[in-house]
Order: sequence, then structure tokens, then C-alpha cells
Amino acid sequence: MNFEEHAAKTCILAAAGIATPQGRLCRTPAEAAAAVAAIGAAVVKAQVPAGKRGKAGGIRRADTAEEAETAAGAILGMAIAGHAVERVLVEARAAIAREFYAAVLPDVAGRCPMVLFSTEGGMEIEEVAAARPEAIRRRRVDIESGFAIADARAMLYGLGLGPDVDAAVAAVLVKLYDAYRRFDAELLEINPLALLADGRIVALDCKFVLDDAALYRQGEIAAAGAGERLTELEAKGAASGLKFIQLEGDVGVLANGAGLTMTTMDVIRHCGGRPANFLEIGGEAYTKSEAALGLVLANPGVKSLVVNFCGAFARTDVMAEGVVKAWEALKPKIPVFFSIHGTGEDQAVALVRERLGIEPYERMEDAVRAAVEAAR
Amino acid sequence: MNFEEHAAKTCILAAAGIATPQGRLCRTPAEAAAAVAAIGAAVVKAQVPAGKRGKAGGIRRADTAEEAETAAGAILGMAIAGHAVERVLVEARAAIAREFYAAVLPDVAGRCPMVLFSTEGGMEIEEVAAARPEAIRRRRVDIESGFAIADARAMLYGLGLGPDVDAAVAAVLVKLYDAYRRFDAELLEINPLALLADGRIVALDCKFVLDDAALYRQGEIAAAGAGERLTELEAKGAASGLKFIQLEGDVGVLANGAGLTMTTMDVIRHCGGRPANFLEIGGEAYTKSEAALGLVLANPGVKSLVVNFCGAFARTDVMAEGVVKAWEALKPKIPVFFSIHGTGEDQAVALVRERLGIEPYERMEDAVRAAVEAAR
Amino acid sequence: MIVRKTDRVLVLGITGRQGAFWTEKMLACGTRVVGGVNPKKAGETQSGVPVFASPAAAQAAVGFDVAVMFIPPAAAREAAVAAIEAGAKLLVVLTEHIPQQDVMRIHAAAARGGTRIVGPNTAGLVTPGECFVGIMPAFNERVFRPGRVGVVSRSGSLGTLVCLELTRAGLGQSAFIGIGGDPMLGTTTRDAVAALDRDPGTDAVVIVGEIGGAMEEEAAEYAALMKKPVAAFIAGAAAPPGRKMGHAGAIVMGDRGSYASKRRALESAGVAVVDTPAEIPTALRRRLP
Amino acid sequence: MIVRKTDRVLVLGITGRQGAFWTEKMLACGTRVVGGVNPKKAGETQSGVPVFASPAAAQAAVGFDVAVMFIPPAAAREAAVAAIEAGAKLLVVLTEHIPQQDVMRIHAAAARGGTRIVGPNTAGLVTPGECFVGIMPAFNERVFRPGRVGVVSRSGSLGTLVCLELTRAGLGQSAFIGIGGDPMLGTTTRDAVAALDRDPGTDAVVIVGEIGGAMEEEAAEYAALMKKPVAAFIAGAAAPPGRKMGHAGAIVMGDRGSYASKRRALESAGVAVVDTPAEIPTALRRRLP
Repeated sequence: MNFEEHAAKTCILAAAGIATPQGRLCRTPAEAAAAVAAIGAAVVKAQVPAGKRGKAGGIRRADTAEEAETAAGAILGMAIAGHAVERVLVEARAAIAREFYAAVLPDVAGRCPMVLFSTEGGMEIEEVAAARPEAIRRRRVDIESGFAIADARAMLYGLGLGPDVDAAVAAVLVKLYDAYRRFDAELLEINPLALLADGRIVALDCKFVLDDAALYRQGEIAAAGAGERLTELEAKGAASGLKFIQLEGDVGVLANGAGLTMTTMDVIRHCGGRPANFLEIGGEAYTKSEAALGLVLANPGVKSLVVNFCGAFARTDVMAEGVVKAWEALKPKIPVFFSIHGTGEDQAVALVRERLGIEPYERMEDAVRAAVEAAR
Repeated sequence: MNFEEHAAKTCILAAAGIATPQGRLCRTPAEAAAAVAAIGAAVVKAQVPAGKRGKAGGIRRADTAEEAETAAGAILGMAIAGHAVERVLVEARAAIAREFYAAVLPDVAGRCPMVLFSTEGGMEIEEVAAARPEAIRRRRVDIESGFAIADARAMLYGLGLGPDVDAAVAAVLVKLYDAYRRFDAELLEINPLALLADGRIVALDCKFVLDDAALYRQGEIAAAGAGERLTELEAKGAASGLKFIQLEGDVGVLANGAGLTMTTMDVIRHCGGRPANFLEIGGEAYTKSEAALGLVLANPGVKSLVVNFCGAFARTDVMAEGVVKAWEALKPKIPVFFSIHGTGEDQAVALVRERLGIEPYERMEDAVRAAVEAAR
Repeated sequence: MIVRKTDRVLVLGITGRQGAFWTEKMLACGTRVVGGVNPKKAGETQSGVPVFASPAAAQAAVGFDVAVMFIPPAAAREAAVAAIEAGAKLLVVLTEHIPQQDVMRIHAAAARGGTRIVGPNTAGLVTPGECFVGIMPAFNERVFRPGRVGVVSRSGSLGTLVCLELTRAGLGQSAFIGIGGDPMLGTTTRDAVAALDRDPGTDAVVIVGEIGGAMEEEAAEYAALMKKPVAAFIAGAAAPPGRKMGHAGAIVMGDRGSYASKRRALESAGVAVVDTPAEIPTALRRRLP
Repeated sequence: MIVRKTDRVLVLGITGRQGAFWTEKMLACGTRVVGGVNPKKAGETQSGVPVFASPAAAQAAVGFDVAVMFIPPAAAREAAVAAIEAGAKLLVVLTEHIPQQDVMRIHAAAARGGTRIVGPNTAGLVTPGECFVGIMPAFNERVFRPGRVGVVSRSGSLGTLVCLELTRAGLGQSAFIGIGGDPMLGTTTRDAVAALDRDPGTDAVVIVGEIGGAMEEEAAEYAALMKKPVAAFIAGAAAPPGRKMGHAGAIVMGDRGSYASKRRALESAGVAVVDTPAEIPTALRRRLP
């Protein structure tokens, strides 16, 4: 779950005790103008759960209330990475001496958290990594012993920040790591972390991604997250406990398990067709094939359908029963092509044959090819 | 600055380490349905910076995704205490054993913070105070020594909650007080604070009001606050650093100082008229009379205007100069009635007389009476 | 809290624009300003008055009774506590918008140090013909004249208008006590009314109140026992509920702090509550012996 | 991580619906299940197997080599650490949706205890004709047949399809290693490929990969040095970027984890990458001696 900048700052950094600029969340140009009147020269920043807002024109400076009104007027209503901008964060500007980068993220190879710090703040860390890899300090953390001030000081050793800045940045890194742990972050990044002209260290931006699997124990902050922007059908899928992703193609897909579903989509593409959706009914969700088929068929672009079952844990007879029921109830006008194997196969094939009068294909590739041709 | 329930929970209680139910913030009925699918039986609650949402129909139960869709559909778009409901908090329900009340607020008489606790949670504390005042425990806090576990235990003594609940509630009260101090609360209230059937203590609702005067040092959380919902003109006023409140009357008011402005409004009412606004140009704002007059005149309901100056710190000549300039620029078609006294009076009166050809009234009551009659 | 010309006054923030301006005005009105504070300008003089590094340094060098603050909100707590700890008997806090918990800490320090606080967010104290401390037009003879009516006001601008009305009607003032527009004040309406009741130079009292809080109700309890006549005007009858009317203390929440509650309490106590400020002199005259 | 019928297996959460169901299946397939764990049902039996209060109790009483977890996400870390500390040589973590930082703590405990982790979010391990551990249809003879092809798969359902295709084509399997759909696994594609490379019963290897992460690229580095032929199918060529495709590990961020990157790496290493699962047997046959 992504958090928009303002939520990451007000929930995570504030709780961590990491300073951020004075800011106000505004919905209208008039509110933005009032905010600048209250806090002075500011930046006006689009609030969307996506990066690269600056490049998209979603970040502008405003020295006066009038400029804020203009800036907010331009940004509100923009679309950035598919997200309509509904709110802007108006945030006080201050004189910046230097910009750093700080983050905590999982190190897959080390199977542990990793703290990152760079004196090259303000640009994409991938660009820094490509251009000046030596500018990035990395430190793997033993998750059981934690990350202490001494670890932070060791990371900063030799960067020549000076004792005051060293101490202040080390304190921020420790707080950042503690917040990463406390709030079950998948990613917690401050870029830039600014050293102000007056010596204070302030987080000018913040990216926080909450581990979806930890939501059950992070109920306190979950409501501040942006969630995924879902289409109406995707939300309906989520409401039925189904992971449904709506795509732009015309061949509907119903398969069990994430790997098999992706593969069905791939084979559709391989045969020259375009998949209309991803929809997983893996794990316990295999009992929900009736609702699942309803979703696939509600997608207006669908012209034909592939049902591809390969039962292991999931019983193909149970899944086929749901599909047949949904098919009889919805009476869709589109052709459907089956391939059924694994647990419960015989009963499942018999059911489809008798109730729908359809003969499943022996190979899923053949079922897919037929569906792709039918959609043309 | 009021915080809506979800913001109070995700920013303040989460940072304080006080548990809240799993929740999701939703903008559409489909999102609400998906949230219930994810978290189970829930309450759907209108998010507005106002109380008594339940009585207004802004809180409903939903056991299924379908019920959540219906409930959210009914609540979204409602208006509660003048606020359009744009978002609902969908929050997991749990079996509740008891409901308590806990709050920290300023005790004006003691000039110090006061912690409140009551075993009668879930109702308005004013109603409890009226019906069963003995059910409310109050404890003044010496702000320099703070509020410790021992203080909390002393408050709970004799309530018969049992040792486990006693300890858990005491811990919550200490955390609540610490959050009150840390986040410069004007009010921090949990009602109800629930003892669940499984023994956990969970905050089911939360009200947090941030001291506006402390905003400068609470920049980290300010963006999570709801701000005041302002009319377009009020926001324009705020953008000029002016406290403007738009009312439904027809006699515009321009006076210096909060007390004198309120009094001018009162005298308008006393004379049978209806004031069109509150607008303070007290303190340093006295130099902004030009912008201020623009605001007053932009209010479409205004049919006449009273300008009432009583200069002390504020110089009436400076204020009159601004008014004359604005009047000459805007050329309004409505009549204006002046009363001017105190610092700079002679120059101010001469200015109004010469440039506008208007003779100020000796007494503000007479100016007001004339304006009220002109507005009829 | 009636200031006298014998009171030695220390101006905190004396070298700022407002501090310097009002120090001149105070000196011109007879106020015994003995020094000012600005740690960065210690050793200099301002308006002929020595500048000290701290209230403690001022106390040691010249001694002071009253401190008055021209200090911005973010620095107010520290400055106030320093003045209290240096032994101020009276501290006049002009500053508006001090965070509430800082205000509580100032009050806690004052309670420990035995200092009386006036304010925060007051326009100050005036003893017409004698001296003043704050930002009131004490020098304006159309507004203030020496006399025997004591005025207590939450608002500076409205208090000025009321004194103007009194002066216009030939009623001079024994003292003007601006208690401040904040919700949590060191000196309440009741405290100020009681001080005027005890003051031999005061024959009658005017309460200039506002909606919000319960100070007028408390003062009414005291006024019920007074022999001196009391008149009152309460601002905010026409204010919409739930919104702060400029002053942080001026807000009606539910029934609390309402105009009706205050008027009812004062009238029950025998106070003459008038509808407009211009009616105050008449109302007072009727009750004066 | 090739399971053998001599391995003593402990089932954590044996009395739950899935735990009980799959214990029956494992026993029926020849797996040497020596016990289960449920603190509340210690002393009882399940499918003829004793239930213990903890992995430590089971180790003391009967001894075990492999533990397999039918445990919900919120309890997974505690259960896993208990099994590791009781001396599990191999821990099969079937559980999906374990919080990532709990996964890190499991891996940290495993590193200290010298335990190999398979998973999280794996469907388990199958040695056709011998035994299996997990939730795979090892009992289905249309899917699994003893043979000499080793299969490594992130996905259970797709791994099943691939084994079905091999069996259909007359190619039996030496071992199926489900490594799991999570992003941070105890056993990577490379680890599993290396194990099959060392296994004398394996003549060829099939990699069933997915978009997301860098495991296929790492495995390619190893495969480049292998003598045994390797074929691969990578799922997710048609997946939209930036979205999790059911598996937490299956997500393309920017270039990272893309289909193109994986295919390029594997082909450079001499691996036969096919477009559909059905092409795997043909591709393998071409390279087998």
C-alpha cells in the first residue's frame, strides 16, 4: 500500500520524530493561496501515489498567494501516471545547503533490511547508482540486533560532513530504521533529506510503502494509505476477495493459480491475441469460480473466453461447477474454450460436456488458439 | 485545526502506540465493498471534521461487501454540519465488552492540562456530566512534572476494572497525555475507548484538535488536518492574511480589532439589521484595509456598509486611506457610513470628507442605524 | 494589577520596532521604564534606557517590579519564564498566538514564582494621568481622562471605545485593566473586578466582556456581593456559533460561552447590562450615588 | 532440497483442515510423517501420527529432519523459529502473505540455526514415486511420474502443468522443487538448479520462472557452466508493469524483473527458452544425449 507524500510525512515521519517543512493539504486554488499566506514562500506539490511528479509538472514554486493560486490551479485536475490530482501539498520553502538521500528497504540477496545513504540527494537513486555508484553507502542490518547510532556513524565515516551534520544525519538514519521496523515498511525513503542553511535536517519528500501482508497489525495507519486505484470491476473483484486486473484486450481469462493465469495470458499473446484480464482464483479462492466468471464477463471488451484449469490443491470439479452455474445464469453470447487437467478432471470434463455441450481441449494451447481466433 | 477521525487515528494514535481497529479510507461505494471483503464485518463512518455523525446518519454497520456498498452509497454525498461527506472510513468491528471515555484537555480554571476518564463511554461526555457526574474522573496535571502511570492508576482507583484492565487503561491514559503534549493538542479525546471481549483496549473513535498557535512547530502533522472549510471569499481573505467570516446578512462590516468588530455586528443586529460578515483588521493587519474592503464588497449579499474605526495601536488615518483607495477603485454602488475615533482621527475624517464627500458620524450607533435603514 | 507611576517597568524586546515605539509612548506618559532586555544588545541604551542581557541582569542592576513583553509567540515562553524567575511581581503578556501549552507552562512558572500574569493577548494596563503599560492610546485625551470609573476589558479596541464613551460623557477612569483575548488568562475578569472593588480610587466598575469561556459568569458571582455599581457590555451577541471571532477565547461551543448565559448571570447579580457601548455612561450614572 | 522417503517429516499445524488433509495425502504417497504439532492437542494423534506441544518436544520424542508449515501468516514467524531452534534441517514454508519483516526474521533464525528454508509461499517438494512434502498433486499419475528430469518452479499451478506436459511426453521427473511465489525466498532458483545439477538421478533441468526479481538471471549464471541440458519457461510476458500478478514476487518495476531481461540472460547461458509450456518436452529432447 502506497502512501501519498503528505500521509507518509504526517503519519510516519511525524511519529518517527523526523522534521518536515510546515505544510497544508489543499483541495482548491483558494485554499492553496490561503496556505501560502499563512506559511510564506512554498512549493505546491501534486499528491498522488506515484513518483516523478516533478517531471510531470506536478511540482511548482509559489512565493505569493497569487502564485500559489495559479500553481494549484494548474496542478489540480492534472493526471499523473493515471491518477487525477485531487489535492496539493503546499509546503514552506527554506534555504537549502545540501541535499542527501536516505532509505531503508529490503535486501533480497541478504534477506535482511538495508539502510542506504547518499550525499547526492534530489535525483532518482537509480540514476545515482548508474552514474556514481561510490556515492551510495549501503549497510545490511541484522534484523535481530537492529541499527544503532554507531552503525549510522560507520556509514557516514569519511564523507566529510562535519561533526554536527554527522550527528544529526546519524540520528535521522536511526529514526528512519526504527520507523521502517515499527510500521512494517516495504520501503521508506527520504529524497531529498535537506541540510538547511540554518543547520537543521529536514525531510523534503518521503515515500512510504506499507507491506500489504502486515496490514492486519498496522490497522492504526492503514486508513492513511492511498490503496490501489481500482476500476469499478477491479473493486468489485476485491469486494469478492478476488484479485482482478482489467486489461485492454478481448480474450477473457479464467485460470487457477497466479503462474497458470499469467501463462494463459502469455499464450494468448503468443497466438496473436490480447488478454482482457488477469484473475487469480488460486489457493482457497478456487471455490469462487462462479463470482469470478461474472467479473470476467462483465468486462465490456471481452469477445471470447478461455477457461484453463490445472488442478492440484484446487479441485477442477468444484471450479467447473461454478463456471457452469454462472454460464447458465448469465447466458453470455460469447464462445468459451476449456482446457481441464489435474485433480477432479474426469468429473469436471463430464460436467462441461453435459451441461454446456462443450468439449474441452486436451491442450491449453489449442483452447487458447481457438479463443483468439473467435475474438477476431 | 480539527482532524477528521481517520487522520487523528493514523497520525496521533498510531504515533502514540494506542491501538485502533483495522480501517480503510474509501471514496466510492465499490472501494468500501472491497474494504469489507478484506477486513470483514465493519462500520462505515462519514469523515467530516464535526461531531454527532451518528445522529446525522453518517455511521452505519456493514457485515458484507454488499451492505458496505449500500451504506457507503448512502453516506457519501451526505452533508453533515455543513460538510459534504467525500470519504468514509470502513473499520473492522470486534466484540466489545465495555466502553470507556478518555480525554486530555485544558483546564482553564487550573491553567493546566486535565485528564478525564469515565466508565460511561460511547455517549456525549456533556450528557454523562449532566446525568452522572460521579462517573467522570478528572485529574489536573502539573505540566512540568507530567502524568505518570501512578497518576493514571490513582484516577482508576476504586472503579473495579480488575488488575489487567486497570493496567491496560492506565497505559493508554499515559500515552494519551504524552501525545497531547507532543502534538500540541487543544483536545485529544477517545470516545469510546473499548475493552474488547478478548481483553484488548482499542480506540473506536478519536477527536484531535491541534492548537493553531502551535502550527509553526507541528509542521509534520499539519497537512493531515482538515483545516476550516472556507467559502471562496473566506479563503481569499485568509490568502491576504485576513480573518473573514461570511454571514448571511446584508450590512457589511469593516472595523479594527476583534472586540470592536463583534460589537459593530451586535449593534447592527440591535438596530434590526443583519451583519454580512465578520472581518478583523486588528493588530498589524490594520494596514490591510484596502484588501479588506475588497472582500467585504465582494460578498454578493451586501447592500450597505459600516466602517467603524476606534484607533489605538491601529492608526485610523492609515486605515481610512486604504478604504478610500479601495472605494475609488471599486466604485461600489452601495452606501457607506463611517464612524472614526482615536489615533489619527482628524486626518482620517478629513480624508473621508474630501475624497469621498462623506461626513462620518460622531457615534457608531448612528452610523450603524443609517446603514441598517439603507439596506432595507 | 493597577499600575502606578512608582512601579519600575522592564520592557522585554525593547529594541524591536513595536518595543521601541511603545517604550517612547510609555515614557512620555510617565511610566517609570527602568530598562529593557535584548541579549544581543546588552550594554546599549534605547530611548535613554539601559538594555540588559536578561531580566536577571536587569534585576541585579536596576531592579524592576513589572515586566512587559514585546516578544513573538515562539520565544514567549522562554522570555516570560526568565522574567518570572528574575522576580517580576507583575508580567504583562501582550503577545498573541502563544501556543496553549506554552501558556500553561508560563502560568505554572508564575504560580511557583509568585508572579501575577496579565494576558496573554492583552493590550495592557492604563492608569489615566499617571502611567500605562502596553499598547493602549493612554496619551489620547479624548479617550482616557483621570476619574473614578474602573474598566475591565478582554478587548483593546472595544475597551478604547468604552473609555471614549465614558470620557465623552464626562466620566474619567481610575484604571483600565486589559485582561486579554486569550482563553487561559493569568488575570480573569473576576480578579480585575475584585482589584477595582478594593481600590479606594474607584467608585464604579465597567465590565467589557465577550462571548466564550465562563469569566463573565464567574465575575457575576463576585459582582453580586459588591457595593460599587457595575455595568457591563458583552460583545458577540450576533456572532455565529462554533467559530473563533478573532480572539482565541471568543468562541461559543454548544451552550458554553454564549451571550445569553453571560447576560443572564450578570443581570441576576444586579449588573446593568447594556445593548450598545454608548449606553454605558447612562447606565452607570443611574446607579452612582 | 530433494526430499527422500527416509526423511522424517514433522507437520506444523497438523490438526487444521488443510494440515490434516495433506498429512493423509503425504502418508499415502510414502512420506515418512513422524509427528505433528499443536500445543492445544499435544498427546492426541492425527492420521495415526502423534501430536506434540512443540517442535522441540517432537525432536526429543521421535526426531525429525524436515518441518512443513500449515500455519496462518500471523503465527508463521513464531512457528518457524520454534522449528528452526528445535533443529529442523529443512523447513518448508507453505504460508502465503507472511509480513516481509517476519520473513527476514525467519531467515535470520535459519542462518543462525543452519536450517534450509524452502518458501515462503511454496507448494512444496515432490520426489515422484518416493514421497512429497506440501500441497502438490504428487498422487496424480497423469501429472507426476518417476524419471530423470528435475523441475524448479516458483508457481504451484504452473509447475503442475509443466510436469503434466513432461509426463504426457513420456518424460518422468527426478524431483519437483517448488521454491515459492514470494520475493524473498530461502531457496532461490539458482540454489535449486545447483541441487539438481549435483543430483545423480537428474539428467536435465526445467526452470519454470516468472517475471519479478532477479532469480532467473542469477540461475542463468550457474546454468552457463552446467553440462546437463536446461530448458525454461518464464510466465508473465503479457503482464502489465507495476502490478503484482497474484504472487507477491511477480511484479515488474521499471526494467527490473522484466520478461526480456530474464529471457536474454537465460538464452545467453545456453538455456532453451520456450514460448509455451507445451514446447518444453521437445526442447529438452533436442538437447538430451
